[in-house]
Amino acid sequence: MAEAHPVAFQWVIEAKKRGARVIHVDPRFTRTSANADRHIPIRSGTDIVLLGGVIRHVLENELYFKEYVQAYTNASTLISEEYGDPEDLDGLFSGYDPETSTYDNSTWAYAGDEESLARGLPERDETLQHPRSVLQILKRHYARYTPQMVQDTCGIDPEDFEYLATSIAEASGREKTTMFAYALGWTQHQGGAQMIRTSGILQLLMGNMGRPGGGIMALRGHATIQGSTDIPTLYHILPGYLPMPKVGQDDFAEFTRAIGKKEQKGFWANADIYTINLLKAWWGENATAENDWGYHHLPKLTGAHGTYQTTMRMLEDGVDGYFLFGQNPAVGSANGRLQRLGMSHLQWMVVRDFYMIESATWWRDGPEIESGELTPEQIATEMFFLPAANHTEKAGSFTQTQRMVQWRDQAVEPPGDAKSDLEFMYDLGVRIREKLKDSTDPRDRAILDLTWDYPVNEHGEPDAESVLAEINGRHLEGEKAGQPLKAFGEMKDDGSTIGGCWIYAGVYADGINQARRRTPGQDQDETAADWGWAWPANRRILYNRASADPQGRPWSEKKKLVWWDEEAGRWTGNDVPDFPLTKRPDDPGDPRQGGAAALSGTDAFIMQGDGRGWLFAPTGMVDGPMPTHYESPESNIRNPLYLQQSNPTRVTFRDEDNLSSPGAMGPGGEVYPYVFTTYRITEHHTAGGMSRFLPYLSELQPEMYCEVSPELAAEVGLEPYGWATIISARSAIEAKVLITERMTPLQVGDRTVHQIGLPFHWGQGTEAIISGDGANDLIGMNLDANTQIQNSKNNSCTLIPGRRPRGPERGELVEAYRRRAGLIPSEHPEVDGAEGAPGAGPADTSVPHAVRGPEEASAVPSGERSMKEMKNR
Amino acid sequence: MARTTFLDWPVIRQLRGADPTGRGTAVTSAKTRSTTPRTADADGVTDSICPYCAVGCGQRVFHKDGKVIQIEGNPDSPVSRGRLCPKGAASEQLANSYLRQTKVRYRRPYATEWEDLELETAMDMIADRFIASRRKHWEDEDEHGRPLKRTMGIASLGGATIDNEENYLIKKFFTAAGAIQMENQARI
Amino acid sequence: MSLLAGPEGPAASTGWGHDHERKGFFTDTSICIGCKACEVACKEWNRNPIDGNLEILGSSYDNTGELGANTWRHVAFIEQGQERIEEAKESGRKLVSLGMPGIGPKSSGRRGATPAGDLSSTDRTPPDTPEFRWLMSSDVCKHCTNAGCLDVCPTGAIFRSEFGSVVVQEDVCNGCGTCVSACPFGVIERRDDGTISPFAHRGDTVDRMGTASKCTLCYDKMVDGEQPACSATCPTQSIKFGDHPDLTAEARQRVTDLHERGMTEARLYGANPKDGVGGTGSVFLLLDEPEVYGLPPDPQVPTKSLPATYARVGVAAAGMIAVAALSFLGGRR
Amino acid sequence: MSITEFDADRPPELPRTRRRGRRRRRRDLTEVGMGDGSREGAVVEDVEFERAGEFDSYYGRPVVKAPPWKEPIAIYLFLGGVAGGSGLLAVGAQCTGRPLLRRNSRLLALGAVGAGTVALIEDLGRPERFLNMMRTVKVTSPMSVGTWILSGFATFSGVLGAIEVDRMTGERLPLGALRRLLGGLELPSSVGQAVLAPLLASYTGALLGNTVVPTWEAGRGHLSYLFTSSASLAAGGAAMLTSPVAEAGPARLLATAGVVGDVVSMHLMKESMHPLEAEPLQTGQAGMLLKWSERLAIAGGIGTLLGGRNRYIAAASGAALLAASALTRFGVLYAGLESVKDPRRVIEPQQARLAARRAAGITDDSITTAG
Repeated sequence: MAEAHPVAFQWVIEAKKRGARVIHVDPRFTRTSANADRHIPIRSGTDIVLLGGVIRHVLENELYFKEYVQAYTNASTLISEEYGDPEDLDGLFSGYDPETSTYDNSTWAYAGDEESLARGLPERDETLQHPRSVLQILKRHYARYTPQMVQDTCGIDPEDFEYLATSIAEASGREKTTMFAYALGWTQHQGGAQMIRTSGILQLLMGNMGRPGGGIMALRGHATIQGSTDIPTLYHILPGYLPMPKVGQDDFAEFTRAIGKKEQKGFWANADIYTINLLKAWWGENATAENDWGYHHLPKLTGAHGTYQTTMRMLEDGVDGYFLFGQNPAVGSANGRLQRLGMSHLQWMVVRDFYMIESATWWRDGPEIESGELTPEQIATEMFFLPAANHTEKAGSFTQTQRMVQWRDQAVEPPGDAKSDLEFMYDLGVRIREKLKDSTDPRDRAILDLTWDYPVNEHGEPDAESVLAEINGRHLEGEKAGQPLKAFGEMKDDGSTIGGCWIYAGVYADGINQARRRTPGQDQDETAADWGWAWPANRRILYNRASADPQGRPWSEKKKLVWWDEEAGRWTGNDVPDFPLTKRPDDPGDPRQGGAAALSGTDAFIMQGDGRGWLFAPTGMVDGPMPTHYESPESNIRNPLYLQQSNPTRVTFRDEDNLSSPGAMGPGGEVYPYVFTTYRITEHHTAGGMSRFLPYLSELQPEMYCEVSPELAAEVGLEPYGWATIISARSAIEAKVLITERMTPLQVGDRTVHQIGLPFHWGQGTEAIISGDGANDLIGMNLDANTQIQNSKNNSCTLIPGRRPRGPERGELVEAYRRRAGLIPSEHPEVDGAEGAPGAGPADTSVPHAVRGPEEASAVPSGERSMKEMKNR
Repeated sequence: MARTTFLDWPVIRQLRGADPTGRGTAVTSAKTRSTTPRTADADGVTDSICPYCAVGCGQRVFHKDGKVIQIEGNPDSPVSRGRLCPKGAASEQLANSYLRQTKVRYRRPYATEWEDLELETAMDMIADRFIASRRKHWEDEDEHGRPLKRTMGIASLGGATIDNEENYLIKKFFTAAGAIQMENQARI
Repeated sequence: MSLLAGPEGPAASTGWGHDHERKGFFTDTSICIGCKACEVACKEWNRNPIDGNLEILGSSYDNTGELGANTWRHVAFIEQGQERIEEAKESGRKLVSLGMPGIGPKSSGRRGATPAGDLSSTDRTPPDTPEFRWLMSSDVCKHCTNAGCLDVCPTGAIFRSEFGSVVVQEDVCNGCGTCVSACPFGVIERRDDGTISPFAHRGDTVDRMGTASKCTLCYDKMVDGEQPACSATCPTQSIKFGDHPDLTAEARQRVTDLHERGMTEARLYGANPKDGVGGTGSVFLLLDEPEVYGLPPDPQVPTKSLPATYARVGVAAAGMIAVAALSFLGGRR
Repeated sequence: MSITEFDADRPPELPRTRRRGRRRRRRDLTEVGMGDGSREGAVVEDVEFERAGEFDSYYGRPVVKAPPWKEPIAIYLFLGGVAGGSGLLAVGAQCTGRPLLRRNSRLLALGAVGAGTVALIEDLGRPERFLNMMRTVKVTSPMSVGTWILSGFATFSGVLGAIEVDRMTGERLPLGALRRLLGGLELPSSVGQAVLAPLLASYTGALLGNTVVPTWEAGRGHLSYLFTSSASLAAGGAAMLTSPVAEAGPARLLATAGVVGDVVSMHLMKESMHPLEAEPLQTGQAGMLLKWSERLAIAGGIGTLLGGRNRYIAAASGAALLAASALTRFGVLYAGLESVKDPRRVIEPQQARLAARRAAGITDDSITTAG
């Protein structure tokens, strides 16, 4: 946190000064560790065992927050008799289909009749003693996650574990809360979403959700990466976490019912309204009840169409054109080589950036040019580099990591040809619509019927506030016609309102740009509700009903946030209550009605179909209702818990340049004996597009380096601040060597695990002030099945002293190691794929390069909590 | 500023004033005495937000003659309280780095170098290519005859570093065009 | 006329009234996260060029190396093992137990050595000594009460400001370089081609060429009532800016607090007005001996011994006259 | 060197040393803390340390900085000494009626002070601002005090030099009415020169001594003696070289006394120093220069004593003495610049003096305090 979010870390320092205990769990000792009370080094990829160990600790010793768990979680809910646990099935949950490597989650369901389930009323045992109750299942599931298991898996000694577990237990309850902060150290694993789930379970058990100082903080890394998930430039969702329709979902009503049924509890019951308002915002007058509001204009998914699937498609010449909006995949995406080769198969490419990033220059100075494998004369890709306006040169909003939308004013005009992406997209749309205006082709209707009439200024720049107003939504009819919506509750299902993103409704309430509110923090209380605007409804802490006890009283004076005011007959407090405002704590809820009315006065988790926080997730996760530990596919350690070595649902791609080490599952694993993990450092930003072109930042960390322990350095023969070459099954890169005790070899069973740290900010090119080999070239496109996010945090490599070879010999070096590891047969090195190579991961043979695994995830990428779609079967 | 006279000679000021050793008031230059912050003559200050990570620190952007001359933390922000990390503190350079590109660059197929191109022409060319690629890779239905109404010929990546409003327009237009393959850093 | 600043403070003895309280920094390295925002904010405000070769320097995460003509804030990174930490705790404890209350000398001789009559507390091995630590510390010009650079400057380019800070007037300095050799902390340096990276502002002209340069405590911000760029940006407020008396009081309290928590390695640097530079305007809270951070353990402003040195000049000159006279007297024969 | 089997096949790594002037040296872990601050690799061998290899410093980087002074400063120190010594000889010659010695010494003084000033200006970062030296009079600044001494001396030397040139040219300089004025100024100028000459020779001791450069700082108490001695022998040598032996008797005596003073003060200075501070005077380039300086001084001194009345031996001895003086100045300059490179030379003596004060019961003056 101190490394990548230094300014946020001021609050940690502040808390520490007030007596908070800060524990940092990380393979590396970082700047965060330096300011923590304790750093606990962990073997990358074993967080579920560590957190599972804590779960076991609090369950076995009855340290969990019983009243909270009883009232607000599904601990008492009974699970289907058909459910089978990995403890009994050697690492698999019930419902696994080895043919497709996917789960049928029907056996994970709540017990109860269909009608009650649909209304969020499953069978429960309030004594929590029933063997099929979630709490008992949880207990059994984590029974073997003992301190010894933690030591044997994570390499964490029992004293450290004790310190961690005790700290969490002691700093939770009525008077105290514990907070988890994480970033891509959890996300970027095959099974990463489940790591975050584990902390969710723990936080629910300890009563730390919905309360001040609690929760799970996703420390996100880009200015509006939250916003770009809310209003997504992502294939699988529409604005407001509505899913993209899938093939076969041709009935609009069925589509919205799949998101949320009218009779179900909570706010997803209105999914149809949210969808209609979105469609109405997009197709305006052309969206009518008769044509299902233009629903049939929406394209349909047939599986995962994530960025890595797209890369594979490029390699098959299946993609012509590629737009980059401030992103540098040649450096920043996994398997940089395939990224660049994919680009070389394009017909045309548009790069919008401030600087000549590597993704714009790969055709003239990329690694494949250096190696002689490609020459510009062979590359057909037509390149357009369009300079972009920066944050001072355009007005607009970012949504920061705590869902707060903040508006930026424009300071200056962009220089030269530089334009905002708003103007680019608007202008491109205008041109395309103009060119198609006489088209009679039905496929062009969706474009031509679009509302695309934003006011522009004298420079041609569309008014960003008018776009924000559309996102917010407005009344079309009635006496409020033309007025912006105040809240998503004002949305109608009859076409009389529009709203481009239902969770953002209210950001333009009263015609005022609420995101632009700037009442100084020093003039407000600590909630600072008058600075910016947080979705939903300017609420700063989600599920904050849980900050009060079932009777509606704060759990403690110290930790009060929202409470029931009996006199006023409403919820009140220091934050916008996340609950129907006048619903009494003792309201039983009306199960005959759906939506908010069905919620009981203690159903604090208002987006969930049963109103409870989910210790056990019957839906939403494709790889199990509870997190369970698997080894990373390239791990050289056998899974200490199960025969099942790796996450059975993991996604990979078959390509000769996307091979994997077999790890512990084959003899070749020892060819790549070390673990490497990638990360950011304070001085740089992601793929370097916004830092390696700046002298002041370049100077601070000028060269690519690797961090190794003194023990590993001695083992390999590395010289301090000399060079090392790191070789994975994908590529070989060179880096300067930082030998440091900040890297700790971990004893795991009888094996010493060496982990190597690699910052990923550098890329090969000639335009930036500083350049270097890219760590992402070492990483394969191997994805988490829930999120389709690649595993960057736990991969295997070997390490040799000295610089890597230049020219074609770089590839030969990689090949030599692949051959040694048996990934490619020694007789014909150009074999297509890793046939017979153990551990290369499941691959679908029927569709070359196509993703194997489940349909795209319903969970929000990057482990966003809570706004999951409900999929009650 | 008055014209320099003999009495301004620091030696004289040393002899006349309260600073006989010549280490303070006696030796200041006229320029020093008229020191002002270089932001003093800014045309204006604009409230902004740091463009790097998602903490969302407040920034104040000083500008003069249409150029950003200084970016510093906004003390009013309850998120950051005026503080910035090294990246945020370098934001002015982000805007003004000598490597900043301000001209459209175009590379023909198989060419070895960039060439110049008018923005207008470039936009038109991109629009043409968008339409053509959309058509070429259009999928009306799948093998079972179920509607798809999409094109797989166009993809995009990026969005986490730009604005919500920009993401909205991209999502809106690309989805309408059937270009489903749009992604951003949230997947990486 | 005193060669050194009097007890009423440096600003008063250089002709300023008492309009301004002395300003300074308190750099609390115990909460420094090593982010280097101070370095960047400083360079950005002062338009200082980068000075590195764009190579890893080989000092942990520190790639700017030291304070100099272009780097006016510098973050040091020090990696230490358990034994070293215990020694630091020990030497910090001795500072308390030896000497006068509040202000005491540092430990004698080599660290770790047990001096005769060790008065340190009985608990010598604190139970919570971590196995490893990573010290970070943002260094800056000390703005000494008795500033060597200021004293030796022959042109009056360096002056004591109304805020008590020591500032170089770029328009006056002729680059004689004397100040460089008079700074006991190695802070000030002449900006020459050789100190500037070729990767600095390409095409831009660089200010302050050929003149001595160092931290001005952002004099050009302070005249407007603003605080320096580094302290304004410091995320954790490891760098605090304010009135010098308040800061030193706060610093003392912080050391007391840390000692109470068992962090006996905490100590102050520059808070003693009786030290060799009369105390510094920039006070530091360190977690080890100063030399570990590249700071001198006993800096002395040369001016302190200047009267004696001048006496030597006089004696030598007189001697030379005498010898010459004798030579002529002898040469007559 | 780290080597892979592919090293032979790749192009040699181009060093990225585009930064001119000061270069930072990379150090590896084994060097870290060794305290070998030298950038050229000078090694401190004969000093024993209790815990060699764990010496506390910040990656062996210097604590203090050397001034940006290069060779012109050594030349200035040398010429200033020659000028000062010659000024004294000129005054003596005037008083004792040695016209040739007077004339030559006056011209030497003028020439040396002029050339020295040029060297001084040459070494400035902004030479065009040389006159800013006259902005103030700062007693705390030996450079400022020295500037006024230098300008005063130069003025007097200018007057006296002009008089001598005028005389040499048979009063053919187009001086007009100024000639009378000049004549009237000869006595006051001579007196002024007599007063400022030794100060010009000795203030440079304070200039170097009043620094924190370890070797110079440690030599504070002796540098003025060394420099006046060196000036004496240099000026004596210059006179022996330029003036007839008959008139150069006092010069020979002055030179001889200078040699004695030079050798003695150098030794006393070294002895008074912490071994780490003295070391740069004894090793490396500076040590070599100073060794030759001493040899030449002694040789010149012996030559002066034994053969000073022989014109050729006198000239040779004079040249040797001049060279010795120049070498002394270069040696002292280089030793100082060298001494900052190793942080031990700063830290160890400081630790020692702090400990000594504490042992003496002074416990309230440490910069490091517990509160």
